[in-house]
Amino acid sequence: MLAYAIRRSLMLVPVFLAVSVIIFLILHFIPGDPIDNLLKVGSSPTARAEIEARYGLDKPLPVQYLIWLGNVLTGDLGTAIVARRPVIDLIGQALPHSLALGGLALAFSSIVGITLGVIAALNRDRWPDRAIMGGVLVGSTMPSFWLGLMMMLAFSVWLGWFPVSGARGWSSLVLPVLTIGLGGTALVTRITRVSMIEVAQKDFVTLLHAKGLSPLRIQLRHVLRHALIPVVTILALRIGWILGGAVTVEVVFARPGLGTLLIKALAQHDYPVVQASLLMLAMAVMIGTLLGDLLQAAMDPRVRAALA
Amino acid sequence: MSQPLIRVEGLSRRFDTGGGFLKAPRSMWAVRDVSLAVGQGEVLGVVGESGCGKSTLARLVLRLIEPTSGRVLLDGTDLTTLGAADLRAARRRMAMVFQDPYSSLDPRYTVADVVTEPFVVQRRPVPPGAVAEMLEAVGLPASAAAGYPHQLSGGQRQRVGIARALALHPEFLVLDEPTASLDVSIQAQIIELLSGLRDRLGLTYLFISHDLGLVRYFCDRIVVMYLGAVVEVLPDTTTAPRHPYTRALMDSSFSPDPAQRRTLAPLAGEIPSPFALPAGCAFADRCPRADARCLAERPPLDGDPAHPTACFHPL
Amino acid sequence: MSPLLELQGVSVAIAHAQLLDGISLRLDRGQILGLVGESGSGKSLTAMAAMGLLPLIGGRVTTGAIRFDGQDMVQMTEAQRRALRGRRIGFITQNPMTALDPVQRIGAQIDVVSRLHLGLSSAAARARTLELMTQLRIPEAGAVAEAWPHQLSGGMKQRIVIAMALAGEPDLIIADEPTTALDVTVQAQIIQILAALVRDRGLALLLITHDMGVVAQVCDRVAVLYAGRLAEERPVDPIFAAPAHPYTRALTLCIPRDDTARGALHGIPGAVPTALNYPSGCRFHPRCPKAVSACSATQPALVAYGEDGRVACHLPGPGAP
Amino acid sequence: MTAAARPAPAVLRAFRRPVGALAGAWLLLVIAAAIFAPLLSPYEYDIQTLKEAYQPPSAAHWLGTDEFGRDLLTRLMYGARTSLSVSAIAILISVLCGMTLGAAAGYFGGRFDRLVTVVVDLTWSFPEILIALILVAIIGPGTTGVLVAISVAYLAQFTRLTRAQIMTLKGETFIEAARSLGAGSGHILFRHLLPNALAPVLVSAMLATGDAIILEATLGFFGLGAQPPTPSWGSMMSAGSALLFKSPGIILFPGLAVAITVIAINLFGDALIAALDIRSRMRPPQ
Repeated sequence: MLAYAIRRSLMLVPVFLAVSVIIFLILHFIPGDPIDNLLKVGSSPTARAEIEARYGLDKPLPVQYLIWLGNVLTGDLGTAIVARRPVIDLIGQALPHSLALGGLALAFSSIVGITLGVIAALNRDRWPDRAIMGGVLVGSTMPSFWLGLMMMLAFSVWLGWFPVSGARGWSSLVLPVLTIGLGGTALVTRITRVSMIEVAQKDFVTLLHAKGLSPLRIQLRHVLRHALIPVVTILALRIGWILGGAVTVEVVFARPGLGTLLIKALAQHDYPVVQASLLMLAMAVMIGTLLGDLLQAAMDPRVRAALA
Repeated sequence: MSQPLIRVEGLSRRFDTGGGFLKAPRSMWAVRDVSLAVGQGEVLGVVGESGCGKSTLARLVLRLIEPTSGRVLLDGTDLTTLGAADLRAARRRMAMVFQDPYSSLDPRYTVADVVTEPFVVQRRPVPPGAVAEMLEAVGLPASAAAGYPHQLSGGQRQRVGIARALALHPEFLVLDEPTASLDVSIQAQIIELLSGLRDRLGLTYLFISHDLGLVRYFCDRIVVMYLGAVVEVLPDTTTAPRHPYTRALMDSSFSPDPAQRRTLAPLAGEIPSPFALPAGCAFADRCPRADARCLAERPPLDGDPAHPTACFHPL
Repeated sequence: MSPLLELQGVSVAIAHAQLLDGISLRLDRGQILGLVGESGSGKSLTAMAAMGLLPLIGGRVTTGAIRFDGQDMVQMTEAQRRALRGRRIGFITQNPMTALDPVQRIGAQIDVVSRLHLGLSSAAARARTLELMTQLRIPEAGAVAEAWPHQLSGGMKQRIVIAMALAGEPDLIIADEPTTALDVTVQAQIIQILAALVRDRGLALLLITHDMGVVAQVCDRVAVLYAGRLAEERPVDPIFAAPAHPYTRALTLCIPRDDTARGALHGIPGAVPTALNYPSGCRFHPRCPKAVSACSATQPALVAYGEDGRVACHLPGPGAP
Repeated sequence: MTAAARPAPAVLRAFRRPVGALAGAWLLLVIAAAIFAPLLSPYEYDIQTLKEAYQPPSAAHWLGTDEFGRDLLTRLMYGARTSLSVSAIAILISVLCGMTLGAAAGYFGGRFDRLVTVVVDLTWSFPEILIALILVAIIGPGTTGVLVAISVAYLAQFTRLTRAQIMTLKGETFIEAARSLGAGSGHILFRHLLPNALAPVLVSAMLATGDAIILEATLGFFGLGAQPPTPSWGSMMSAGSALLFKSPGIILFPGLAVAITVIAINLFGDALIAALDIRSRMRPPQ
């Protein structure tokens, strides 16, 4: 298991390099020159060249990449062109907010989703199943920004339970977490339900019944354990979804975070900030898939055997 | 034996697996140095348990998979070196019937589509009345032509599979466990059908099976395989086996006759992993007659040319 | 002495389809009853009914009684049935490859039975597990108990399933095609183990199989099912020597024996009907060589036949058609 | 060929289920409203009548008016044109490219397959909205940008699904049977693999159109979609978010239109899956 964990972690290195190249390149396709923002109207070409040199924009692309990569690996994410501050500071300010939001939303989707999925599967084709699956369908079809605004309208404006926006205190997290979490919950509920139902039809479950074990014990100790394997896989693979949800929801609720940072930087063509926020999001996705694979291996001896 | 229609010489196939990132590849010989000949009009049975390589052999003979080494001669032509066009032409002369009657027919094809596919593939016009004729030959009503496979029973589907194999009037058929997924009652129907077709059309069969009783009933000669290699070739269905494995295989099948009840002495152990073949005889660790030589040295397939056996201590 | 297991006129339905119709069987201690028939005849359903596991597949007993040791399982509460399962009735499924929980170690899967039903401590349960495994000639039982299912071969897994079935010290074992998924040489090993259990421990075995060879070699009695009904039920020797039902006779003629001449193998024409299109009268009549007009008109009753046997046929008895 | 003849009855069979019929009827209604918007509405979508701004629903304006006094229902109908057509065309492009890539990778295997798999898996683990945001940033806001962004964002999904279908089908014996008859790659791909892979891919394309409508709305909400005065459901909400507390209807109704339409697409897709009996083949590829 340890050997596998090490090997699996090493596999992130080429993936990281590939992602970094893509992120680096994408940014060079974005039209709009940030330098224009820095120059006063009518500045001389020399002033322009000076600024280009300061940000290393005059060198060939591969060299720019290597310099950038080297800096990134040593923790230097560059200086924000518009904000004129080290990018690492901006990221450092944004990251805790996004992590709190993403982590809570992930926890919410997993706990609520698995619970609802189990209840739905145990009551297959009866009213609790239909009610849950109906609710899940409705929940997953609303655009998250709209859902966020509507909840804001209902709970903050009309009922006054939570602050409308901002990031002060725990209560400001409730609506954003709910908004992101509902989409994730829908996904987790669906997968949990389908996979519980599928596993329950397997031969070994029949044999567990034949051993005289109680149905509830079979469902919770055996069937659920198997059903969670695909749930973990999907959750890990789609950790990005949750972060993606965070991007829009942060903007809607005017919360500081990677999403707000990214959207603002995109609008301002602030390369270093965009690069750094994308890199952070990409790393979160990679760590998510790594954790998912490791969890899966921990849960299933067959996976470990196939990888040994 | 009459002039061989099919001659297989030193056929081997290795499969490599694994070999990913920081991971050691493993390889196994699914078929090891198999030579055999099927005479014109003969039914040659190949029998063995799972992992013995009989299905791989069937596919190698029809070149559905490429051999690692060795040759397959159809009427003197080496199939293993033919180019795409020549191979397609050669495929008119040989065909295969598959084990699984469910997955061997495309669910979106009607029965008529299935049995005319050989013509489409070979870019030949479908002769008028051919569909009804083919269906009749395998005992299906002409009205079945418009139906889809899912509307048919397992036995009927297998008949459609046989009709497809016969469409271009091949001389040689590879039958890969054609009855293993069917009930015994249906198995007997299919065997009767195949038997009748062979008599009527003068076909040559390579019949793959795990059921020694069935092979002894249906085939002229029997090749016994164990872990990729031929261990014995029985010249007819009555000759007593000389290889201990063949004997064990015979003793493991139950006679449907309470009068012949006997105390079973089943073979101990199970088939070893093909990834870790022993140096000597592959059967040695399960064999009651094995000695030190069997463990160290691989016995060649020799002895009586009509009844070769790969054993140092034949019965 | 009352039989250990007795099915009396058991009918089973799933949704609206009546899949078993008036099945009656008897099994005494120390006996092996073979249950044969083509796929779709209702063999596995009978096993599920006798295990009280029909709800798992959405089925229910509509009429009849299933008496285990004199008590009707149909009338029991689910808790009472559950107390029997694993404790007094052991179950062996067809495919050992899928019968074990792939994410639980072998030993634990056997231990749970004796802990649950015999109230053993974990240590005592493990000791019993190892003892059972050794009796079933599983080499290095200690190591195998710590292994995962995917690390074992098919034959070894089937022995584990047998150990699981034995762990509650049952009186009856129901084995549903226990060898179908195994290699020929391993099939013989498993059948030998099962036969020895009955001989040595005085268990009763309900052996469901499509292999008439296995039936001939190890069973005491044979029940032949066709399309959800019992065709014939008799001791093994006479049923092979002189089958009373044409279906039984047809089944024995399907399998080549050492002395079967070329061309003497006879299939049964047609296929087993599904519950949606059961024929009238005797359900076998469209495929029966002896059928007369009465066969399509009225359902033959199950009547006593020969020594300790019963048959449901208008024209029972030997004789070629 | 029978292959082309079969999906049509499946759509009709989906209509025969009560839920399918209801969902299908809503979709037909929305499509009809989009096509016939000029005939159905007495108002123009772009004429500003400031004195009629912020009206609540009334007999004259069933859903009220927006901040420029434009009829909301009219704008919703015109918005449906943009939202539905952009989503559907984007998904169509995505399906065509994804099927080609996935089929080629799945069928030919080897190094090309490994490359496609790595790239696709990588993209697939990134949220569609991020991919779309970056692409719109590259191409620039507007309908074209959104169209390309959505196409690319869903490319990975269809490539994965098609590849998975082809890989499964490749193992079926009927493929080996065709090869044993002498069939070449063309016959096997176009006569066996693709026709069999088509149903699940098309149904999932339909479901993805629902997701695309949400994505289009989100991009529109960020002001990156259709530019004023052209309405789309997303851009209508972009303007509305600032006025949430003053006139909630401006954002409520477009959102409801999105949600109900996407629900209808999902329910109809579900009915189609049931009618085609392909539920087991629709599992997310893992």
